[in-house]
Amino acid sequence: MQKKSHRCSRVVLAVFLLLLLLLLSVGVPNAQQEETTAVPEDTSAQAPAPPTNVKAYDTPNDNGHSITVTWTLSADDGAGRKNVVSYEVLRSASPDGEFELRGMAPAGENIFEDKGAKEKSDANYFPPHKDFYYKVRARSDGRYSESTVSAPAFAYGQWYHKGKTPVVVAVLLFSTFCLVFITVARKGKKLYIRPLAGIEAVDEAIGRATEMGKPILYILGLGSADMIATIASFIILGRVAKKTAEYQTPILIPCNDPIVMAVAQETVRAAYLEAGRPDHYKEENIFYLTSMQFAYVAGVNGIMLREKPATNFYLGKFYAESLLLAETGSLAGSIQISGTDEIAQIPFFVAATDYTLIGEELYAASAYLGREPVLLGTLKGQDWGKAAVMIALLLGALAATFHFQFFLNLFTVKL
Amino acid sequence: MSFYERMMNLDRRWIYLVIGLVVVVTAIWSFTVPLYVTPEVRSIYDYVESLMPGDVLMIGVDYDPSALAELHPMTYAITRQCFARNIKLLLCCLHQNGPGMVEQVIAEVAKEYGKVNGVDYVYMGYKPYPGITILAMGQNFRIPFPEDYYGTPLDSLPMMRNITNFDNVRAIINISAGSGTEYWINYANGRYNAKLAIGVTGVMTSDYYPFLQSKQIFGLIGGMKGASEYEYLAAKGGYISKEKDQLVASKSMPIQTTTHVVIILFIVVGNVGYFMSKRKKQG
Amino acid sequence: MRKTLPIAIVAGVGFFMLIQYFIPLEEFETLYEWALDWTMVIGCFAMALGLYSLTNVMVNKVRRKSPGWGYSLVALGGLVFMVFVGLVPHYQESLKYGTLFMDIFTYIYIPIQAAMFSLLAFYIASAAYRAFRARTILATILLVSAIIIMLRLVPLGPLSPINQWLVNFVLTVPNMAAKRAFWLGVGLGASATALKIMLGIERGYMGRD
Amino acid sequence: MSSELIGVWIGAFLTLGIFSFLYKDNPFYKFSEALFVGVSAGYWFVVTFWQYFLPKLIDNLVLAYTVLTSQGRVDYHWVYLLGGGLGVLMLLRLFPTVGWLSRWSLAFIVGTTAGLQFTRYLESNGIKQVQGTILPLIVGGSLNTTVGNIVIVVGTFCGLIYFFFSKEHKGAFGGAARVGVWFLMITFGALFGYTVMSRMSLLIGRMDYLFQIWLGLY
Repeated sequence: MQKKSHRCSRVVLAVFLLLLLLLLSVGVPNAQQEETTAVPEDTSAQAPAPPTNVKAYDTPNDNGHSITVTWTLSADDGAGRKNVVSYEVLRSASPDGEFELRGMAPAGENIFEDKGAKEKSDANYFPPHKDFYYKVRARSDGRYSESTVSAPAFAYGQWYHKGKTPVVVAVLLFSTFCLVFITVARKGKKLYIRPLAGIEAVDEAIGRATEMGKPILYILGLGSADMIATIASFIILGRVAKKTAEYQTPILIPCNDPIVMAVAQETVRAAYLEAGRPDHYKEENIFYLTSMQFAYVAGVNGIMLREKPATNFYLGKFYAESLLLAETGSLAGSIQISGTDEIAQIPFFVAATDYTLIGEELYAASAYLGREPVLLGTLKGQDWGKAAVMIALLLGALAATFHFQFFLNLFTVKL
Repeated sequence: MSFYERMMNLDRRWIYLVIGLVVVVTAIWSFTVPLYVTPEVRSIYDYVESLMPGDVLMIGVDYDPSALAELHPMTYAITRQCFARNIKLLLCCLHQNGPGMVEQVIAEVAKEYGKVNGVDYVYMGYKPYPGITILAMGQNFRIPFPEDYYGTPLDSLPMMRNITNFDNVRAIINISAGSGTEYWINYANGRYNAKLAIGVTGVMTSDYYPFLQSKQIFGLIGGMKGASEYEYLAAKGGYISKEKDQLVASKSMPIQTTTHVVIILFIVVGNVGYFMSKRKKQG
Repeated sequence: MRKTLPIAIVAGVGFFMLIQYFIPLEEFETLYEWALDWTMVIGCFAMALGLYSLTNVMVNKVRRKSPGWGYSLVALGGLVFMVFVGLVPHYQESLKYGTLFMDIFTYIYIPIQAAMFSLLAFYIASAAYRAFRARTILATILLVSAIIIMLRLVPLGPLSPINQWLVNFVLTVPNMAAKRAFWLGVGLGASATALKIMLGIERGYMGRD
Repeated sequence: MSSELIGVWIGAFLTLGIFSFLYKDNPFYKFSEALFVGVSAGYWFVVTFWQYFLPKLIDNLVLAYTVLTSQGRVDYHWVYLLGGGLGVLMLLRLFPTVGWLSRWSLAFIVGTTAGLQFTRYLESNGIKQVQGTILPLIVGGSLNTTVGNIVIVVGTFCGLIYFFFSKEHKGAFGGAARVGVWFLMITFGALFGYTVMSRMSLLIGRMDYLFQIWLGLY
């Protein structure tokens, strides 16, 4: 077995070198560009032709405090005398009243969004449902030429953001996948899930702590309760705490955020209750340390070296501190199980801990540990989501190769 | 325990000690490492070398003191190279907290080379909204910057006499710590076809390689390493010198190199130990 | 009240937050802003709770004279002193440059933080030494890729351009692909978790009694 | 001795305290650690008070009160009482009999997170990434880009297969999953190697602090 893996690694090295040579033969790109030097333009002192066809309309997909203005470029913008430098957009409440300057657009642009504040107290308040008239003037070295006044337009808010339709579709599609498989699972159909090494190690790790008579350290990461990774970690904590309650192994949870501390207390208390051992729950084991990244790490490192926990869990949101924690834990001789959705920290967890839940595996872990059919149903839903993404990728690649732009537009979210 | 097994289970404190010693020793007994200069840095240096005295180069300096360590060395090396070769400089700053800092650099280097404001260089100062500003500069520098940083109208500066827009500068080098770079690429190069190169922070570097491949930029200086490559070239060209303490980025590069070598050696040693101890067991 | 109301609140607030994303109307925007402000207000009160928890642990250690209680005293001292010099001066004055509060931050907090952060330089070396062994194909790939990237800082003579090209290739191609797959997976996993929370399928974190 | 010099000496002392941890846990480190935890918790509490508690709650309520007394009308700022109420519920955790009331506030926060992040993740981690991966497989005139694009699409595809939970990694499916893991490993290795430089910079910075600023050696 060992010999085989030995040979395998050599094969990989060889393939690597071959690939290297192959890619080299493709050639290193060489950046070179023709220089273009043009004669400075001759801008005459005459005023440019005015912009025409000025239109104003309510800005779509907004809260109702803005109007969009469009126009046809002046004949001297980029052509003719080429002397337009910018456009200025003016607004008035009546067609022959006083116009005030609302903003500028550079030459070549033919659209401007006149946006104001929504608070009445704000100096730049933009009243909705009120008619406004617009005109646009082209500017060239202090000379102006004005367009005619536009038809009136008023601003109003919308009930639906049309640019976000792809997200609606994604929400509906994904929710349907999950709900369908939850129903299927509830009906008692057995769903297969493949084994995950990190999950299988959880039981073993808790058992080891019990044997050694040492506590378990559970780190919920640096995130607050406003991050899904932290919430996923709460759910896993519930499962882990239930087991520690059964084994009567103490669980230490130093927290980086007071709200996280409160939720962790609720979670662990519930788990102990479920395991039938509410009397073993110790609230003082779940405490707040500090919210500052490295101070928190310093404190946790101290706990690791002095309490010598048998097992450390690092599940949730982690940043640069990942390696500081994992190295100290391995120095203390603990078994370590880690997981995060921060890709930049995964390499350090992979290098310094025994098991790592990579990205989506962190979110799947609660279902794995719970083994309840409903949860396995959502896992199946996630897989269908991935399948949908993969189909979209393939179709998209083909569409892009053959220049079907419309397919790309399906995935464009306009915010 | 065999030698190899002991090597594999080396107390990690030895590693800490070696790393610490390597950093200190390299810092004290400083030497220069023959650096491989990447083509994307060399192309910028070579381009500046190819300019004739009197040509105008534009530098957009878009960073604030927080990115100083990585980007300042680039700005210094390029301005020194230009002034030494009598190339004229046109500068602007599109980063909110940067304008004062840029002024210091340009004033300091100009003094070194006896260059005169308005004749050999012009610093136009700061304007917000990089996108709009760059678009407007493509029309005429005087639209966003009617006056220079010191309040003198651009029209009354001798250097600006024949300079209207990007067409009159040979190339633009944007040294940036923010998203302004995208605007330079999309507008200055994309719309006005200006010849553009960029210098960015280490973390931004990999995001901008694709623009190099698509030839939208002709050069790229990435982070501390790119800066030290440029300094290396500039020092070789005689524009900056170690004696005057002008190689700032390069100073920490030998430490980076030695520590990287040491870590790679550690990995190699660990693997040798691993394979040897396994062979022993099997044999 | 104890069990169902919290789950109902999660579902209700969650659903509102979900739909307001698609509704640009001013009223929804305002409700959204209030909700965010309230979570911050709750966080402020929770902060007091956190401080109570921390001092409780420390005071207990000192009172019981458990091992290392002297250090708990140091931590308590730092905490009390900081809160005192931070809150006693006039409105927000203490956050300005040059106050005793900021001096302590600059001369005590910042150096320790920087030192803590720089420990990573040592740890990254030791982690590389222990973890990068060519035990399996996967470990070998990891190791080779890391070495290629690290070699960019090492003069290799004629091999340097090849290495540089490889570095660019790894960063722009396989790195991009893996990150995309990773992020897509995380996106689906996180959404599924959010959905489970909103539907009340997962509710163990909300207490049970 | 100026106050700045004292500051540098204290800083250097504490820096060495943290570094001594590399040898082993010792009183010097324990002191620095305890001070660090205490000072940082105090700092954060003060910042929370001035920058969140005051502007987000007290200022709004004061405004509501002023409008009420000066203009005699009830304005919308009073809704902040509700937020404040949810906050006060948190404090009830200190009393075991009514502590469960704090679950309402916790539920509010968790619900907000779930609803907000659901759409956010589907948009930025789902749709945006699909959009970014839609690349032409053949790019005329550039073999480099063609090869690169094909590898990216294949790599993303295989990476997604690796994350399948409900299908056994066997046969061709297993093979693709394996390729996916290879891509992940290349990336993890690259990220590791790439980070070394910035971590070394941090150490160089600290060494400069000790030898240059504190001891003035060079």
